[in-house]
Amino acid sequence: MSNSVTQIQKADTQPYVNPETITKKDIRSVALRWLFFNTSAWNWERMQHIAFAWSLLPVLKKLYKDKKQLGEALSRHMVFFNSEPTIGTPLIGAIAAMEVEKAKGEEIPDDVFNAVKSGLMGPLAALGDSLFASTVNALLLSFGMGLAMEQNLLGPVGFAVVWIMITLGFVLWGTQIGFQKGINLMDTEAFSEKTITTTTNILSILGLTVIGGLSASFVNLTTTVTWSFNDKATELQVILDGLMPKFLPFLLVLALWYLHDRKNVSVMKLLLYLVIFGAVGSLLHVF
Amino acid sequence: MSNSVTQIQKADTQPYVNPETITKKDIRSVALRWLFFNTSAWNWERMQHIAFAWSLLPVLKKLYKDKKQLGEALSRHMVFFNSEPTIGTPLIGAIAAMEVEKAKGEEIPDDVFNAVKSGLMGPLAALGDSLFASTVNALLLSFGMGLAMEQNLLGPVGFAVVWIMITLGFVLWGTQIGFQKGINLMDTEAFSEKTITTTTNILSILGLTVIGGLSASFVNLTTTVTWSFNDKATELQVILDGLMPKFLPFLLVLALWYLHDRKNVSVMKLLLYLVIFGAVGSLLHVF
Amino acid sequence: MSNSVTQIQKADTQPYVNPETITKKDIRSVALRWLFFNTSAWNWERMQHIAFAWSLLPVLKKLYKDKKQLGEALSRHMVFFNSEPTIGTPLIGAIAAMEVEKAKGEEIPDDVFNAVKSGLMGPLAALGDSLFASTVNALLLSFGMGLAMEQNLLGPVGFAVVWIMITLGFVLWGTQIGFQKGINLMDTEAFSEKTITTTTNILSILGLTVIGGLSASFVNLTTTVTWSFNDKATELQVILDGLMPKFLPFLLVLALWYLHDRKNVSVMKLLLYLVIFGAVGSLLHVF
Amino acid sequence: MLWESIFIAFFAYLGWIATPWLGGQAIAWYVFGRPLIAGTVVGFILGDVQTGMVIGATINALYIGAITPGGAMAADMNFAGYIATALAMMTKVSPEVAVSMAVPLGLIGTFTWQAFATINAFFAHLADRYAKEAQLGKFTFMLLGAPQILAFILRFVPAFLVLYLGAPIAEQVLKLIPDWFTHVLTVVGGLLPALGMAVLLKMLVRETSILAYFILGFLAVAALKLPIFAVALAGVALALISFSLGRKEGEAHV
Amino acid sequence: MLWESIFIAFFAYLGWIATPWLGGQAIAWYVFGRPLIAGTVVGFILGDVQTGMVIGATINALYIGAITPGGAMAADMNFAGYIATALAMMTKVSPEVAVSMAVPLGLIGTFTWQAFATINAFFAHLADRYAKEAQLGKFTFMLLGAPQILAFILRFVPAFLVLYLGAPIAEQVLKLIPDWFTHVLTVVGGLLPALGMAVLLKMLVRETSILAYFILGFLAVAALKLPIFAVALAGVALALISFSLGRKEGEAHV
Amino acid sequence: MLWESIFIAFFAYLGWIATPWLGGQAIAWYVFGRPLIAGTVVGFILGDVQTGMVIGATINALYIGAITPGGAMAADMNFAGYIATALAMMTKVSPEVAVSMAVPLGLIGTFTWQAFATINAFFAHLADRYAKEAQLGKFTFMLLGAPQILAFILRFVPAFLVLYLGAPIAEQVLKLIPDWFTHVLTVVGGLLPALGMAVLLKMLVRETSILAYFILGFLAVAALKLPIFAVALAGVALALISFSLGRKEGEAHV
Ligand SMILES: OC[C@H]1O[C@H](O)[C@@H](O)[C@@H](O)[C@@H]1O
Ligand SMILES: OC[C@H]1O[C@H](O)[C@@H](O)[C@@H](O)[C@@H]1O
Ligand SMILES: OC[C@H]1O[C@H](O)[C@@H](O)[C@@H](O)[C@@H]1O
Repeated sequence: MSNSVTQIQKADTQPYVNPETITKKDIRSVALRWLFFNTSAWNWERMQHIAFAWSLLPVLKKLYKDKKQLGEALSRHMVFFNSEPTIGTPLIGAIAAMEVEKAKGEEIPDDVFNAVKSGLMGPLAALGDSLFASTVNALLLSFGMGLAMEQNLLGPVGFAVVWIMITLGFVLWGTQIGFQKGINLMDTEAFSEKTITTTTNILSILGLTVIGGLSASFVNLTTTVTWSFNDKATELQVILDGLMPKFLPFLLVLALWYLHDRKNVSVMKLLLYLVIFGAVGSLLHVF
Repeated sequence: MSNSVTQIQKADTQPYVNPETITKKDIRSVALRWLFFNTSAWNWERMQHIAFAWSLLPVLKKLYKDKKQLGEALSRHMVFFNSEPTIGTPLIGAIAAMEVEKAKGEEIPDDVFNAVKSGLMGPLAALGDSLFASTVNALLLSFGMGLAMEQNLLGPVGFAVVWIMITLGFVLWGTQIGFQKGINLMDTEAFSEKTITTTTNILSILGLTVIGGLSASFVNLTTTVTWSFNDKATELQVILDGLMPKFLPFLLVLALWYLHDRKNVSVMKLLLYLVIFGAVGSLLHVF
Repeated sequence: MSNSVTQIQKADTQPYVNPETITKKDIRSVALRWLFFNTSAWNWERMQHIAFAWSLLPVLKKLYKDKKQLGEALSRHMVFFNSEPTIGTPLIGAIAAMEVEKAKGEEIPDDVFNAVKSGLMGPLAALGDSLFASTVNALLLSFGMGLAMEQNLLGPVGFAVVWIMITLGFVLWGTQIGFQKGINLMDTEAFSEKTITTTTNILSILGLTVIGGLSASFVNLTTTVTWSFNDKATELQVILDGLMPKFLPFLLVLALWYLHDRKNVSVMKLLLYLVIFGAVGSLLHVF
Repeated sequence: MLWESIFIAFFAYLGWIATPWLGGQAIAWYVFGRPLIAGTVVGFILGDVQTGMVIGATINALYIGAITPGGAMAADMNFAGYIATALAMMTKVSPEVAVSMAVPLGLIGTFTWQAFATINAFFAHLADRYAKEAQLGKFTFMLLGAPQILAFILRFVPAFLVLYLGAPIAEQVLKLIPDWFTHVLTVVGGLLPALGMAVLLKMLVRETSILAYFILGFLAVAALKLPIFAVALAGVALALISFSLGRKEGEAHV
Repeated sequence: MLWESIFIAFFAYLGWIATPWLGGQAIAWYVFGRPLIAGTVVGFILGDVQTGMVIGATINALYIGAITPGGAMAADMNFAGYIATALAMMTKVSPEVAVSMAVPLGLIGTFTWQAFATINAFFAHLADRYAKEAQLGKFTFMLLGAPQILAFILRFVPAFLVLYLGAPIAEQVLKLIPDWFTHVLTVVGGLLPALGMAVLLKMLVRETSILAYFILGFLAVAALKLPIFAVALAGVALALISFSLGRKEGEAHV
Repeated sequence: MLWESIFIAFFAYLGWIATPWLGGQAIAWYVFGRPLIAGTVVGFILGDVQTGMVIGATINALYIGAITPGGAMAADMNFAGYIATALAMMTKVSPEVAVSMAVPLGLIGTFTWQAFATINAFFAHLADRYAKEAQLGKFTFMLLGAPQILAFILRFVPAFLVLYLGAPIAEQVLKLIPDWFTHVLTVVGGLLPALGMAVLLKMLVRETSILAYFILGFLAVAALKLPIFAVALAGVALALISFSLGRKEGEAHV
C-alpha cells in the first residue's frame, strides 16, 4: 500500500499518526483487556505474554497503521511476562507510554522495554501476591465468612462487591497512573519504599490480628480424654477450657506455622501429617 | 497626707512599706479574688482586665499606700487581659511578684508588665482550654454521666467534688508558685516544653479512649430497614450488630469528626445537617 | 606415700592424672551434688561454702590423687560463697574448668578463683532471685493456683512438674556450659547485657500483667457501707462495682506497692497495718 | 410551678459563666453550669432527682468538653441544661426528646452572653477612671455591682419567663404533637451527642494515627461492655505504655 | 440432577482462574472461585442458599489467603468449593465432612491447570507468527478462542462428570460409611483450616515478635467472643499505634 | 490424728529450704515448700485433696514470688502452708480464716531458719579442718550429717508438736471464738494477699510507667473475666509488642 511507503519515510522524522491522540479511553481499553484476559492464554513458557501484547493493541493500532510496524511492536511484547494481575497494571500503563515515546521518534531499543518489564514485574508481583491477593483478600473474606456462618447473605455478597470495586478501581487507576509516569513509575510517592514498608507493616498487623480471630473461629479440635481418680471423673477438655477456650486449636496453628515457616516443611507434607494426626487421634478416641 | 510625701521621697531609694511583708495569705487573697470574679465584668473590649486589676489589690494596697501610686498601679493593669481562669493563675502570681520588685525600687516599666502578660496569657489559655477545661473536665464528667445514667447520685456529686478540689487546688498552688518564680515562671520544670508535651500526649490518649467509650454509650442510631428474600425477612440492624454492636454510631462520630476536622465544616452547619439527616431518615422510616 | 612425691615432682610440668579425663558425667555429678545440697549446711558466716567445695569433689578427686593437694583444693573453696541455687550453676562449672586448667599446670593463684567467684556470684544471684525464683516461679504458680481454685489437681501437679523440669534442665545445662566456657563465661551471648535486659523487660511485662490478674482474683475487699436518702438505700459497694469490679482490691494493692516501693515501708510494718486496717474496718462495720 | 420556676431560674443564674457567687467561671460554669449538675438540681427542685439526673446526663453528652475559647460560646449549656430538663420533666418526655429541646435553648442562651460582654464594655470605661483615681469602692462596684445586676437580669428573667410561661404552653404543644414528630425528636436526640464527641475529637486528634485509641475505647464499651471508669483506667495504661515506648533511649525514667 | 449438575459445572468453569468472562483471574478466580461464593452459588442452584453458604464458608477457611505465585497452584479451591459443596449438599453431610471431601478434590483439580498451562505453550508458538504478521484476528483467536475451548473442556467436563456420575455413587458410599469414619472425617475437617492459617501466618510473620498480634486476635475471639469485624477494627487500632510509636522523631506526621 | 500429724510434720521437714532429699532448695523449697503443694499434700493425708488444695492456693497468694535473697527469710511459707492448712482442715474453717492463721505461723517459722543458719557456723569450722586434711568422710558429714539432724529436729519437732497438741486446742479455741472475730479473720485474710502482690510489684516495676501492664492484667480478670492463662498469653503478646517497638532501627530482628 502507498500508505506504508509514506509511513516509512516519515518514521525517521515523525510518526504518521500523532501519538498525542492516545486518549484516556484508549488506556482504559488496555486496562480492561488486561483485567479480563491476563490469564486466558497462560502457559509455562512465557506465562502472560500473549495477553500482554494483545492488551496493548488499542494503543499500538493507533500508533502503527502500517502492518509491518504493528507486527514488530506486537512481537516486541511476545516475550516472557508475568506479574500480579491487579497490582501489576501500572507497569502496562508505563509500557504503553514508552510505546508512545518510541512512536514519537525517541530511540528506545527493545532491550529497554525488556529491562523495564523485568525490573518491575517481579517486585510488583511479590507485592501484589502477598499484600493484595493474599492479605487483603483474606481480610475481606474473613468478614464475609463470619457473616456467612450466621447464615447472612450479606457475607458473600458484601465480599464480592467490595473486592470487585477495589480490583476494578485499582486496575483502572493503576494503568492510567502508569501511563502518566511512564518510565519514572517507581519514583512516585505511591511506590516509594517508605509507603510500601508502612503499608506492609500496617497490613501485617491487621492481617495477623484477623488471622488470630479466624483461627479461633474456624479451627476445631477438642479432646475426649477422661480419667478417674477417687471415683471423680476428670475431663481433660474441661481443664484445657479452664486454661483458655480453644486451647488446642491455638497450639495447632502455631505448631503448623512453626513447622512450615521455621522448619520448611511443605504444605503437602503438613496436609498429610494433619490427616494422619486427625485420623489416628480420632481412632484412638483421643479426639 | 504627710504619708504620701514620705512615700514619694522614698520611692527613689526604697518603698515606704517593706515589700517583704507580702505574705502567703495576701497571695491567697489574690488567688481567691481572681477565682471568683475573673468573668464578672468580662467584656469584648479588654475581657478580664477589671478582674485582673482588682484581684491584685491585696498586694497593691500594701505596696502603695499613696493613692496616686495605687491609681497608677491599678491603671497599669487596666489593659487587655485574657487567659484560662484556672491554668492562667501562675501568671497573676508572677505579675504580683513583679509589682513587689518594682515597689522595692527595681526599674520595671509598664512595657515589661505588658510583655510578660501577652507572652504568657495566650499559651496558658490554650493549654488550659484544651487540656484542662476540655479534656480533664470531659474525663471527670464522663464518669459522672456514666454513674448518673445508672441513677447513682455519686455521679453528679463525685464530679462536682473532684472538679472543685482540682480547680481550687490548682488556683491556690498556681498563684503561689507564680509569685515565687516571678518573671522566670516559664523556666520551671512544671512549665517546660517536655512536661507539657508529655502531659498533652498522655491526656490525649486517655481522652481519646474515654471519648470512644462515651460515644459508644451516648450516641444512639439504629436502622429499621428490613427486606424479604424467599419469604425470609432480614433486618439490616441485625446484620450490623453482627459486624459490631453500635456500628452506626461509630461511623457517625467518625464522619462528623472528619467533616469538622478535615473539611472544616462548622459546628453550626453540622448541627443543621444532623437534624435534617435524623428527620429525613426518620420520616423515610430508615431510622 | 610415694604417690605424693611423684605428684609433686610432676606438678611443675604436668599433672599426675590427665585432666582431659574429666567427663561430662563428672560435671553432671557436680551439678547434682550442688542442686541437692547447696543449702544443706547453710550458715550466716560463709553461707554455701561447704556445699560448694563438696560439690566439686568429683572433679577434684580426679585431679588430685594426692591428699595434700586435694586438701589444698578443698580449702581453696572453703571461703564465702553465695548465689542463687539454679541460675548460679554456670559459675560452679566455670570454677571446675579453672581447677582443670590449674591442674594442667597453668598458674592460677587462689586470688583469681576468689575474684571470679565474687565477681559473678552477686549478679547471678540478683538475676536468679528476681527473675527466676521470683517472677518465673510466680508465673507458673499463678496458673497452678488458678486451676487449684477450681479444684483441679492439674494445678499443683502441673506447677510441680514444669518447675522441676525447668530447674533440673537449667542446672544440668548451666553447669556444663560453665565448664565449657570457663573463665570467659560472661562473654557468652546468653549472659550478654543485651540478652539479660531483653529478658528482664519481657519477663517484667509478662509478670506485671499476670500479677494484675492475680491481684484481681486473690485479693478480697468489699465494703458494707450503706446509706439512705429519701427512703432509698444506697450500698457503696454497688456504686464501686459500677465504677469497676474489684475496685477496692485494686486501690489496696497499688497503695501497698506505693508505700513499700516509694516510701520504703517494710513488709513487717505493712503486715501490721493491714491487720489493724482489716480488724478496725471490720469492727466498725465498714467491711 | 411559681416557686419551682423561681428556684430553677435562680440556679440558672448562679451557675452562669459570669456569676461569681458559686466560685466563678471555673466552678460555677464548669460545675453548676453543666447539664449533669443542672439536671440533678432541677430534679431536686421538682422532687424527682433520679429523672432529672438522667435527663441532665443525656443532655450533657451534647456539650461534653465544650469550652469558650476567648469568650466564643457556641452553645449555652447552662440554659440548655436547666430549662430543657425542667421543661422535659414538667411535660414528662423522654431524655432523647429533652436533648432535642436542649439544642435550640442552648443556641438562644448564647445571646445573653453576647449582650453581657457588650454592655460591660461601657462599665469598663467608667472603671478606667475609678482605677486611675484609686476610688476603690466605685472601682469594685464596676466588677461586683453593675455587671452583676446586669447578669441577674439577663439570666434569671428569661429563664424564669420561659419556665413559668413556657411550661404550660410546651405541655399544650406536646399534647398536639403527633407520634411521628416525637420519633423524629428521639432520633435526632440520639444523633446529637455525636457532634459533641466530634468536637472533642478534633481537639485531641493531633495526628490521625492516634484515632486508634478512640477505636479501642469504643470497642471496650460497645463490644466488651466495660464500665466507663474501667475504660479510663485502660486508657491510662495505654497512655503510659505509649509514653514508655515513645521515650527515647537515654532519657530519664519516670 | 442433570440440570443442576450442568449449572454448577458451568459456574465452576466461569469461576476458574483462566476464564475471562466474569472478570478474569482477578475477579473470576478471586471472587467466583472462592469456596465462600462457590458454596453460595451452589446453594442457590440446589435451592438451599443458607446451607450452601455455610458449607462454602467452612471450606473456604482451608484456602483463606491462598495465592498462586508464578502459577504455582497448591490447591484448586474452585474445584474444592463447587464440587465438594454440591456433593455435600446432595448427600446431606455436615460442613466438617464437606471439608474432608474438599481436600482431595482441591488436589485433583490442580491437574487441569497444569494441563492448560502446558498445552497453551503450543498455541503460544502459533501466536508468535500471527503477531509478527499482525494478523490480528488469528492472533486474538490464540487468546480468546483456542485456549478458551480448552479451558471449557478441562473444567466443565470433569466437573459435570464428577457431579452427575459421582453424586449417586457418593451417596451410596456415604451410606455404607461407618460412624467411626464419619467421625474421622469430622475431626480432620476441623483440623484442616489450621493449615490455611499457618500458610497465611508464614507470609505475614516477618519477625517472630509480631506473632503477638496473632495471639491478641485469637484471644479476642476465643476468650472475649468479639465478632471478627470488631477484631479487625481492633487490629486497625493496633496497627496505627504501632505505626505511630514506630515512627522516628522528626518524621512527618500522618 | 497421731499418724496424720507425723506425716504432715515429716513433709514439712522434707519441703524445708535446707532439706536436700527432695531436690534441695531449688526444688524442695520452691515446690514442696509452696503452700499450694503443701495444701495439696495435707489434703491427701487428711483425705480431702480438694479442700487442701483450695486452702493451699489461697494461702499461697500471700507468698507468691517470695524469695530469700542472701538468706533473708521474711516469712516461712512452708510452715504457713503445712501447719495452717492442716489446722484449718482439722477445725473446718474457711480458706480466708486459714490465711489469717498462716500469717503468725509464717512469722514464727522463720526462727527455725535463724537457728539453723547460726548453729551451722559451728559445724563450718569443723569442716575447715576436715577439708584441709582431705578427710572426705568427716567433711561430708558436716554437710549431709550433722546439719541434717539439726534440720530434722528444728523442723519436724515443732511442726509435729503444733499439730498434735495444737489442733485440739485450736478446735476448742475456735469454738469459743465469736462470730465477729471470725469476720475479722476473714476480712484480714482477704486483704493479706495484696501484700504478696505489692512485694512482687516492687521487684518488677523499674519505672512507674510499666505499671500499665499491671492495670491491664487487673482489668482482664476483674472486668473481662479472662482465665489467668489467657491473661498470661496476652502478657506475652504485650511483651513482644513492647520488645518489637522498643528495638531501635537497624538492630537485628528476632
Ligand atoms: O480562651 C481563654 C479564656 O477566654 C475567656 O476568658 C473565656 O472564654 C474562658 O473560658 C477562656 O478559658
Ligand atoms: O506471581 C505473580 C502471578 O503469577 C501468575 O501470573 C499467576 O499465578 C498470578 O496469580 C500471580 O499473581
Ligand atoms: O540471694 C542469693 C541466695 O542467697 C541464699 O543462698 C538463699 O537465700 C537463696 O535463696 C538465694 O537465692
